[in-house]
Amino acid sequence: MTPGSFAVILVHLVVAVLVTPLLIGVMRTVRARLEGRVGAGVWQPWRDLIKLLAKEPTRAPGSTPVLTLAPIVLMASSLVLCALIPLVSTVALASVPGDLFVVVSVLLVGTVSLALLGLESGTAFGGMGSSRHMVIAAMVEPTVLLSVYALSVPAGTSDLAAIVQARVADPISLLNPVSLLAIFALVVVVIAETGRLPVDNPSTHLELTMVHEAMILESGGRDLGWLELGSWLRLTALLGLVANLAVPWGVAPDAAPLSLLVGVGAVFAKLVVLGAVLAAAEVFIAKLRLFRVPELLAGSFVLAFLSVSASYLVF
Amino acid sequence: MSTQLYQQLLATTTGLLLLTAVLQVWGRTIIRAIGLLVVQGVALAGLVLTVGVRAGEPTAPLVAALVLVVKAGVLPWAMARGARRAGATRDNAALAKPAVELIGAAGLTVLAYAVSGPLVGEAADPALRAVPVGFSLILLGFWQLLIRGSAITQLVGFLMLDNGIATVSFLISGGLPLVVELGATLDVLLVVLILGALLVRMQAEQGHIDVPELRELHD
Amino acid sequence: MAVLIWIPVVLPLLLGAASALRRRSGWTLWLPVSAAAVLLGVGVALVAVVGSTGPLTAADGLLRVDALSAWMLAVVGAVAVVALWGGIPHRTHQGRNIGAFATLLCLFLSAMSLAVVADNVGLMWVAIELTTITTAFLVGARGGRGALEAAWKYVVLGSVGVAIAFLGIVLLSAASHGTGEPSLSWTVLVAHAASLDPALTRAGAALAVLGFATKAGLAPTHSWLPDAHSQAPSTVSGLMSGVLLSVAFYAVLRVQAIGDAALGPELMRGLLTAAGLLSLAVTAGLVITQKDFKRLLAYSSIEHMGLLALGAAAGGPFAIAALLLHMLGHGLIKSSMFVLAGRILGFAGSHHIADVRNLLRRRPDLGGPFLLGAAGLLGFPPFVTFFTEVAIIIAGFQRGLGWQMLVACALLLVVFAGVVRHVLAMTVGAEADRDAARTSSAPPDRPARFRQVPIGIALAAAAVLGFAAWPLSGPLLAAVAALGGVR
Amino acid sequence: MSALLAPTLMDAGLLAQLAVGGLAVVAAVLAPPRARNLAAGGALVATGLAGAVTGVAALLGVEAGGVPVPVALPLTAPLDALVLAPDALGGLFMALAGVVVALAALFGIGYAHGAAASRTGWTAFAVFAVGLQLVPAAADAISFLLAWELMALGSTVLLLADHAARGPVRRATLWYAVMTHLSFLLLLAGFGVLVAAGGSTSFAAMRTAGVAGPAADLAFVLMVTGFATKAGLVPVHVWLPRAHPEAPSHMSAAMSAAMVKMGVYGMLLLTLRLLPAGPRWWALVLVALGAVSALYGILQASVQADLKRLLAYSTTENIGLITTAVGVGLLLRDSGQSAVADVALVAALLLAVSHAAFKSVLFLGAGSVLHATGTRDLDLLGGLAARMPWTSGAFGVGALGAAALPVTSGFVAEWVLLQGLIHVDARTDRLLAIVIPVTMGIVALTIGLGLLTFVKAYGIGFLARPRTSAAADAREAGVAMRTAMVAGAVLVVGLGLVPGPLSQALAAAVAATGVASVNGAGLAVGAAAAVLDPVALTALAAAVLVPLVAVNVVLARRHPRREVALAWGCGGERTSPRMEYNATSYSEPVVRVFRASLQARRAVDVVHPDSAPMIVEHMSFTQETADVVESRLYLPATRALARAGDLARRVQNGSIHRYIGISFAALVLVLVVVAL
Repeated sequence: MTPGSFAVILVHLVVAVLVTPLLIGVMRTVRARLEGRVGAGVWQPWRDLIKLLAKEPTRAPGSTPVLTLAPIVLMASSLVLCALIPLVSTVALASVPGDLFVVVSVLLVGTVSLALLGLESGTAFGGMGSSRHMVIAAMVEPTVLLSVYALSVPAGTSDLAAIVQARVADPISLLNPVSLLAIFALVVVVIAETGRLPVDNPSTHLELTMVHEAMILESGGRDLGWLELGSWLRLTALLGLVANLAVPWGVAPDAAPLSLLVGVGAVFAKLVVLGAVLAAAEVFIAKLRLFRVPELLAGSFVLAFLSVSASYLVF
Repeated sequence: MSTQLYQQLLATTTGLLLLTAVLQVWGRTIIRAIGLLVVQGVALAGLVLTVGVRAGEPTAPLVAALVLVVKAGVLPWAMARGARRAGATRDNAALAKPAVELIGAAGLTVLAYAVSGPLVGEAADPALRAVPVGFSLILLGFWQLLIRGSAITQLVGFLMLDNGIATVSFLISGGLPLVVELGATLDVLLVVLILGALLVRMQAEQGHIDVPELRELHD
Repeated sequence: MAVLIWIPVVLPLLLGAASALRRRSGWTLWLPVSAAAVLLGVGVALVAVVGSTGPLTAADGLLRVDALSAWMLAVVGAVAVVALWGGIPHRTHQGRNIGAFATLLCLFLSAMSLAVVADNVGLMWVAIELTTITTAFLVGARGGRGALEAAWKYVVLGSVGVAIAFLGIVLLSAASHGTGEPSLSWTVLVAHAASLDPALTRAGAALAVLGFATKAGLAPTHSWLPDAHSQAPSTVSGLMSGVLLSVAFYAVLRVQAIGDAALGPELMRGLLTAAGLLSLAVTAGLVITQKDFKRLLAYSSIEHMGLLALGAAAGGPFAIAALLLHMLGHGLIKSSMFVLAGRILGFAGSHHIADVRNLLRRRPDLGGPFLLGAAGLLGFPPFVTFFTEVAIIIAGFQRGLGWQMLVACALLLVVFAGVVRHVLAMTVGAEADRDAARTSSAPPDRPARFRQVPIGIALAAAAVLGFAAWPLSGPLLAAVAALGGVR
Repeated sequence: MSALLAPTLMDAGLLAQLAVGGLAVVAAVLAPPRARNLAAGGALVATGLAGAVTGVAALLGVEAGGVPVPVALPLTAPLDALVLAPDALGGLFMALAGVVVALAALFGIGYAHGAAASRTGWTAFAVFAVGLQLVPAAADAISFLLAWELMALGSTVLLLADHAARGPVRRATLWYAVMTHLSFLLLLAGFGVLVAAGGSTSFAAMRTAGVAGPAADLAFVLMVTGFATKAGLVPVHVWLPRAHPEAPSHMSAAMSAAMVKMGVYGMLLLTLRLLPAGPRWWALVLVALGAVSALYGILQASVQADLKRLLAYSTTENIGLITTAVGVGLLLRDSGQSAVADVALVAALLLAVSHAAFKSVLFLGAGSVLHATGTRDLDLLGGLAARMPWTSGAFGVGALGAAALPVTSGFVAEWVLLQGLIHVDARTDRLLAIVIPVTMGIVALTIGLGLLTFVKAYGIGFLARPRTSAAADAREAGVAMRTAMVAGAVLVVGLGLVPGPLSQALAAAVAATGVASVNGAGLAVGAAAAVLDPVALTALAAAVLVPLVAVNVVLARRHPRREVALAWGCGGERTSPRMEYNATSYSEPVVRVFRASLQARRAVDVVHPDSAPMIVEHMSFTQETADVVESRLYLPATRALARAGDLARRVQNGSIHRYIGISFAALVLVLVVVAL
């Protein structure tokens, strides 16, 4: 437990919170431009957030504490996620390493709080969103664990920071089939977990296709603000993870201010590029029917499984 | 008693036993079955006397007389009386065709000879060599029980089986201790009495004494 | 001391005579009960005496009590007390010919005692045939076609079976000619086993086992049993199932001892295993779709006899001790179950399982013990049957009857499923109570507490027996030793 | 022998359980009806605690002298006396059973009513509890079977308790009794094989006999099937989803949390103690059995609408995970990777302990709900969180545990399991390279579906608006019930926060090395070089939460929450609670995705008025999911059995000639056999 790791965590949190709305703004803008719209500008998410946080939320008579707690828990879980994932630096807390399984479970805490909130809304929409959300989460789970498992085999540990470090040390492994298969599977996971196309359309309010939006339909004001920020933070964390796994350079190996600065710059660049690519890709894909999503996820599972087996059998 | 006479007497009595047993299977009238039983009783008594005298048993005439009284006298008489009261003259409830019955009887006799062979071995004693007759009687008695439907003829089958056991017993070991012999005879008498009592009730309940009708208790 | 041997044979005869004379008195039916109680007392006393001084003989060695006979006497007494006491009908239901009924019961007890204490195989055969004769009237006692049919089948099949046993005994006797001192005494036969004629012994022992197995209700010669047990009055069913079968099985054990000593265990083991497994199979097949609860109990007796046969086939002190204890446990439970079945019959007016519903709610005084007794029959602890079943199966494996025991376990499961299904159907359920109106309007004919006593005692005893190491272990081992000890 | 019989503190503990259990029976029988719950329940709480203390002592390595069981049967050589003497592994399971019994009995004081509160009910519970706690104490085959059957008897009677109230109870009892007996007979046969091969009934002697070869294989197959039946693994799980819902809830808790664990204990006893050197395929059998059960169990659980049935299937899932862990452990021991194998075995034990904790809470919570609303059907519940805060809180914690979310015991257990899996070195072993990833995938999918299942159970049952008046009128449970639930919930969180010491003790129980306690609370897996410190994780979360909550509070001061009647339903028009998503609709996507293995049957019934066929007057939708194993495996078997029964009846067709014929045939056969 060193001051360095505290500093790293603080940097992670600050960077994540500051960068995330911007990242969303960039993605929306890219998309708008490609679709021939002007768009609201990259700062619009920030403006939305501040507006929402300053507004009063509502509650129905007989509602339960989940209504109040769920947004906070989602937010907290996303923040812990950002703290644990090696976004900027691979220095981790000795007693809370960015362990793969811990990270996944923290992610799931957020998923569950969203799903419960959806149910708490007491409407058909909320339940529907919650149900779909959980099914997708359940089906994503094997892919998540297996793909990171595949990446962890060469490193011999489930500590994400250690994995990233090992990949920096052995760049050749980046291009081997194990790594490629796993990263591709992971991308599908990120898309599914964060509700992007083709699994979910983040900007739709069409009742039959909503997943994420259906759950937060009843929320407003401050609650909605936290929910939006929390969800965006998840995107940042996961995209950051994929980016740092795929392109591990630039991640600070220690807590020195300079390398941290480099790390911040690197992760910002990677996030923006990746976000832009994602947004651009989304323009060209249509949302899948809900019941074809399992096919997509099964495909990604197969990729992950192959990568694990390959990591044993081929190398 | 000379050996030749002994052998002759043994042959006669056991031959008579076997003959009556086969004839039992052949015919179907009740009165004839009872008649054959009487003959069988007499033959059995003769056998007992022959074997006993040959062995020098002092009680042999007594046992023979007992056998004669019970097997050729009391039991057939009781059965004939029962049959008269039940008005039964013929076994109408037989289960197989006569030919099948007779072929079965032949087969069983052969079987009796086959299975009792190892028991008596290559004995020189003519009594032991006659043991298969006893086994035939037992198997044919059982056969009778199996193919006859009237209560009386079933009873006849049972008695024939009993005669067979007695035959085996006398031929193979010259009889059991007297107390056991008496007890066994008493038991057979009692069994026949009970079956007679049940027979009377059967007649009263259903108007005839055909056993195949007794099929109410089943699963 | 030898007088102790005569008491169980003669005293029931005297009491029988007394009940024939006092045929209508209210206490006539208590005479058999007291005869049974005396049997129990004498049996226990003999267990103690034989344990300390060795076997007793009387009547020139015709009668002999060793540890096994003493144990069997105690079992007969204990089970008979339960069956007879529990079976005493309510004063208002007593029929006209209770004198004859009581006399026959006394004779029956006497015959069983004689069978157990006889040292002579022939005498024992006579005694066992006598039990057939006495029970024949008892089975038919209720009158009606069913009882007649059952009695006829019982007598014909029973006597034929026992006649086969007699043939076996004749051959055994012939086998002993070679020893120089032809005899039918158990002790002599076992002592001279080595010099018996092997071929005759082989045939004699096999036929005797087959014959006595008929009486013991072992498949495939069990056919009379379900009919007789379901048609007889419950007391008689209880007695027959609880002790008569066991006494017949006792004869099988004695014959087995001779056969094993003379020929080695293979023949007897093969026969008994086949009989045991067939009995279990027959029970398994016929309990599944059983419709009559007294027949259900009857088949359960066949199952238990099958278990005994498997135990005897396994042999060895552990298995034999277990099967002797099992006789006691099964007898106690089964006789109470038959008594209860009789009461249920009186209450529901039908033999059919389908006509008896919800006993636990409608008649907890019947349903509760019935359920408990069923648990005992199925071998749940703390009932002694649990220990004995486990012991028999484990002993079977230990002595090389592996696959036979596996088959037995499979069949036991089917039996279990069938019995549980029917017992549950009778005792519990949430169906609307069809007869609720009738039962609530009629005054509940709750029997006096007193009538529950024998059943309570029997079930409690069966539950405690398994843990009674102190008084029981010694006599059981002694009884095993009386059969020839460790084989 | 004298050393064996020397009385020790341990024996005092064992005897105390018997004595207090007996006292509970006496209390149940003698206490007046009004005081019966308190007297008998209190005594049973004491029994459970005595078991817990004794078990912990045994777990910590206190030697048992051995309490002999007196039996009437003379046990001559080579059989051994019946002795109760738990070892460390047994101690763990005894402690587990004791704690669960204590919780269930405490809950029962407030909950038991009707038949469950009768003399029979409490007596049966006492018999069950004593049997349950003594199964792991048995040191020989016969006392094991004795305790096993006492447990079976007690639970069967308790299961019957509500027979008068509900129809399905009888069928459930039948299933339960038969499957339980199947398990018993399989064990009996298995022990028979072991005794025959090893020459003794005592466990110690069986181990030293070193049985191997076909006898060991046969014993393994028999006993694993027997234990699997008790543990509720697929395909012998069928009693579980019937029995758990119908039993009184405190009983369901004890059955699910403790009794099925005895199956797990049995498997461990068999594979670690009695036959420690089994071939590789044994381990593979366990892995396969476990993986299939886990997946099938959770799949079924996720589509159930009956709360207790859902929990029952989830038990199958959890036991499946435990069995998988055991199997992986054995597989790795066989492959020489003993360090990782130890991790998997410790994971199995942690999963068992954790499941005991959260499943008791869940079943007790379900009991509380049932008590308050009279229904177990999630489709009729809702809004209970506002009405039953204690129950809701405890159930919520239990659900978190079942979903394996931090920081609960469930999370810790699954973390250790996954650590064990990913650190397998499969490079040299092609079998492992296939088995381990597949296992990982199945475990992961199980975890995912578990999450869905418990979100559904909690969200549909406790959140939003009540769907029926029964749920709307629900009242919080009484003190005893609340205490029991909260105590269970505290255990779930406590074990999740401080898993270190427990894990260390568990490791000692299976002679595992490499799992250690760090920082007082945390858990270090040496073989995997991984550390889990839930306290630190909680601290991190708290550190994040503090500013977050502060901001939130400040904002809330400035803009307080507004209550609006129209908030439900997009803030728009007033919607009926019947329009909420319910449990059936919640799991609809799962039903669709896994339709092949769930075989759901649906019927949509639309009624039109006679005059206007285009107008819908009334519409109904029903959906039934079938237990495929039951319909494909058990129904044909029972039908075949019934046919066999019909066939067998021909043997006994009433004709005396047939009977004579059979006897005659037997005679002829015997004669032929004798003569030849």
